[in-house]
Amino acid sequence: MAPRIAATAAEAVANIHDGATVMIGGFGNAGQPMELIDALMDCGATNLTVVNNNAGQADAGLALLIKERRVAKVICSFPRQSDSWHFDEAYRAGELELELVPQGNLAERIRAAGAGIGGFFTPTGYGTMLAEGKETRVIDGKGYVLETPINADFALIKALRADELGNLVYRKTARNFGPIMATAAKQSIVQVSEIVSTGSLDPENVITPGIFVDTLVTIGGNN
Amino acid sequence: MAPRIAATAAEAVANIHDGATVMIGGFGNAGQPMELIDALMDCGATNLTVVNNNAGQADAGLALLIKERRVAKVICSFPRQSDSWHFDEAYRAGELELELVPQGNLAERIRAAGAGIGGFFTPTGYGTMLAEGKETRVIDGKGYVLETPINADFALIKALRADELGNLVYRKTARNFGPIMATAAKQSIVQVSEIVSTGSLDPENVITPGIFVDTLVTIGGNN
Amino acid sequence: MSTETTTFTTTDAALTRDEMAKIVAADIPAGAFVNLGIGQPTNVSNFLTAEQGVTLHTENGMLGMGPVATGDDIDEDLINAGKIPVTELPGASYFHHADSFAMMRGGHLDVCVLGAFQVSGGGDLANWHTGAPGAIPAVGGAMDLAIGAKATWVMMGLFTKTGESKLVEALTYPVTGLGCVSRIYTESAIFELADGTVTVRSTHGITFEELAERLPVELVKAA
Amino acid sequence: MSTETTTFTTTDAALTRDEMAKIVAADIPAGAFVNLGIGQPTNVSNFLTAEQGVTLHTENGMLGMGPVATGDDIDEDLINAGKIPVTELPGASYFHHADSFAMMRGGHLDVCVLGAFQVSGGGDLANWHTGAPGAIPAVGGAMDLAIGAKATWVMMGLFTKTGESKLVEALTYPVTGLGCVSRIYTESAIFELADGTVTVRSTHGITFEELAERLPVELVKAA
Repeated sequence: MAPRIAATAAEAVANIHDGATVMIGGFGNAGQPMELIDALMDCGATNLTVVNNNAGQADAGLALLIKERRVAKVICSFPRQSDSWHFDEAYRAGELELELVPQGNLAERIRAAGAGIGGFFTPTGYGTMLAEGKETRVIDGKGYVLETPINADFALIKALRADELGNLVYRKTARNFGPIMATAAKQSIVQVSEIVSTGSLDPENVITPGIFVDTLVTIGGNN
Repeated sequence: MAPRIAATAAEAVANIHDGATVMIGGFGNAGQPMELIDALMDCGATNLTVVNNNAGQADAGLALLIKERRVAKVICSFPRQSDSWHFDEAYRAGELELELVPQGNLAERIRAAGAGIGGFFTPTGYGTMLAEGKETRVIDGKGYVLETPINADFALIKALRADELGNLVYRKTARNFGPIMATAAKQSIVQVSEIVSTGSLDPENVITPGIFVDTLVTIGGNN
Repeated sequence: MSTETTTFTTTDAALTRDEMAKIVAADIPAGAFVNLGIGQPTNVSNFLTAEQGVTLHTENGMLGMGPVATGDDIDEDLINAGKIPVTELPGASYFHHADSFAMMRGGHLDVCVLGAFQVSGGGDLANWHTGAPGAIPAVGGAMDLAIGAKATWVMMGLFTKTGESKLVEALTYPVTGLGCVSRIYTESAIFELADGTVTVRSTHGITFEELAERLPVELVKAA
Repeated sequence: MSTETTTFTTTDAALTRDEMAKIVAADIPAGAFVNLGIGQPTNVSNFLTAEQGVTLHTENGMLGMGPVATGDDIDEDLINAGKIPVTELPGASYFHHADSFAMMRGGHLDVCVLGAFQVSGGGDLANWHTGAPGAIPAVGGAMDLAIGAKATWVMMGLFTKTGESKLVEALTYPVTGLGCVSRIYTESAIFELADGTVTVRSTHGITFEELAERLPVELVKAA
């Protein structure tokens, strides 16, 4: 199905419901779908589980969602930063559940969800606090932890450009979590700088095939 | 390390040793590194384990290696074809071990090797003959089989174009197993139509980063 | 994709292969992502209309596959899973084998149409191996295709040459996938399978009552 | 990459941070693929020479990272793992987060240089969490980096502010990775770790004997 083209970010996120699990792409500001996050703030959905590398910074985006207690749980690798004050406060108040995952396991668990893998043995985290309570196994003398897939209801992603079928290309390190989150969510909502006509993207260079994209919205367009 | 540039296919495969596990890319003729396979034939290495989607066709390439009993074991998904007579004969004579793997599990096991994954639960093959003797597990009501990584000593791959650092791009469905085999082998030997200067490939469009490529050889160049 | 309200219909003559393919094509929802197996299912593509906007996947690494290539359009780097030269449609994309099977296994395809030796009333599929003594097994992507898509449909002759039903109570051929088939198209009838119930949607050249007598599974007539 | 023949050396003064970085840089083999952790290790890049041909990996999805970007070269889509704007060198490539960590976890990087709170004589690393009551944990890529590369080197001050050794018999901080560190660079000494033996390669501003007295682990002097 060719993706729905939303006129605004608000329209793009309108069907995100209370209690949804929402993946949010980006690493630092690169690839962060800021307009979609703002729209999620405005749409009112609450009791969310958010999957992101971080847990919000300063007074914008995900940090505001956390400040307003719209997020019940964060699954991330690096919540604490110099400007993660809203996360810090909600977490210390016991009003926000945290599942801390090593960054590579986070990425691999997201990929596993998209790839129909039921679980995988990873060496990362073996022998550490973050493997406590998890199944472990020594394979060929090396320790591994069993990690499970992370699925989501929605993914909010920023790409550079889409065609009308939803094929995506990204830009530099802004690619980061976008391609794997698109595969792991039931619905992927993607903000792009421009939507080009079908056939304009070289099939060899498509990074996310349109099969993984449900909604497109054009934002800005100055990249 | 920038890859070694071999002058000929023979030079490219010269260090493949007896008893080596060799992955060979290609699906049908697309992406099949025919000149490298011929060179492997000529180099004399024997007692090989070959990982390929098929087990040789007609009287060329892998089929000849099997005919000459240079292959001790084949790991593949689709050995029997109308023209797989050398495989059929060696297999029926009990002179060739076969590990039959569903094609998607074959691909995922190769990827797992390159990605440092110790094993993974896949739904493919659950409840079938090909899961016999393997660990199984029901996760959320769905059956899975534990599959293990397939590593190799060498991978023989055909790509379209490389730069001097070994970054690769492929062509259409000839991409198939190349990118994952390059990650799973200790040494990847790649035949390309041309080697272009570093900086000529767009970093956004590199499919196999040069870190996975050890040896390059230019063959033909008419693609 | 599942059994919508179906009305029982009957025709005087058994369906031809083209008629079967035409019905399957008409049943594919607009905008669906579809994998057509080798053999009879491939013929379905000839009856898909442009208005349906169906995107074809081929497991050797492509979405947006076009018709079979002829003449100058034949390109050995562009083939389908049956190793037949095909063409590329605008908006196509290429990816490697692990990504291609992840797309399938991850449940991203809407429909997969396959041939079969046998299907059980519970939806178990046998289509990869006769299990005959001395037969060399080859599985290819059969097991991945069987369990990967959101819906797996089978096209087959309903009876063997000796007149036995290929819709069976329990498989006697080796399993490809368990409980995966939701619809069967045959020359004599079309069946919907759900939760162990076999509903006959239509009969062709045979009455429901005659069919019920010949088949070893309990049949329900669509309303 | 492991302990080549090392000759014990000593200098009168402790190493400055730049001197440490320069030594690490000189130790990196020509042509290596390297990940430099956040903090002190980042400084190593300033002392790598063009002749070394070292390729830098950043785990947010890039090989071929260049120096920190300044002025007009600053691009918010091109950052390193520390979220600092960087540049792109000819021959660079971009990939998504799962591929990036697969590259690391799969053992494709030659060297990873990290900071540390503590390292044990057996090579266990603690660098992600103080374990202090009330401290909010954040792991990022620390655990993946620790165990992924062929060689993991640590740069750290040898003593805490209160004078205790950070090279310890057993970690008192939470583990990042077990048995993963093979070399430690400090202002006072450089250590090689292998099979439970701690060899002192050099001392700086301290004699081997003084060092042996202050540290809680048994030390061997390099030949």
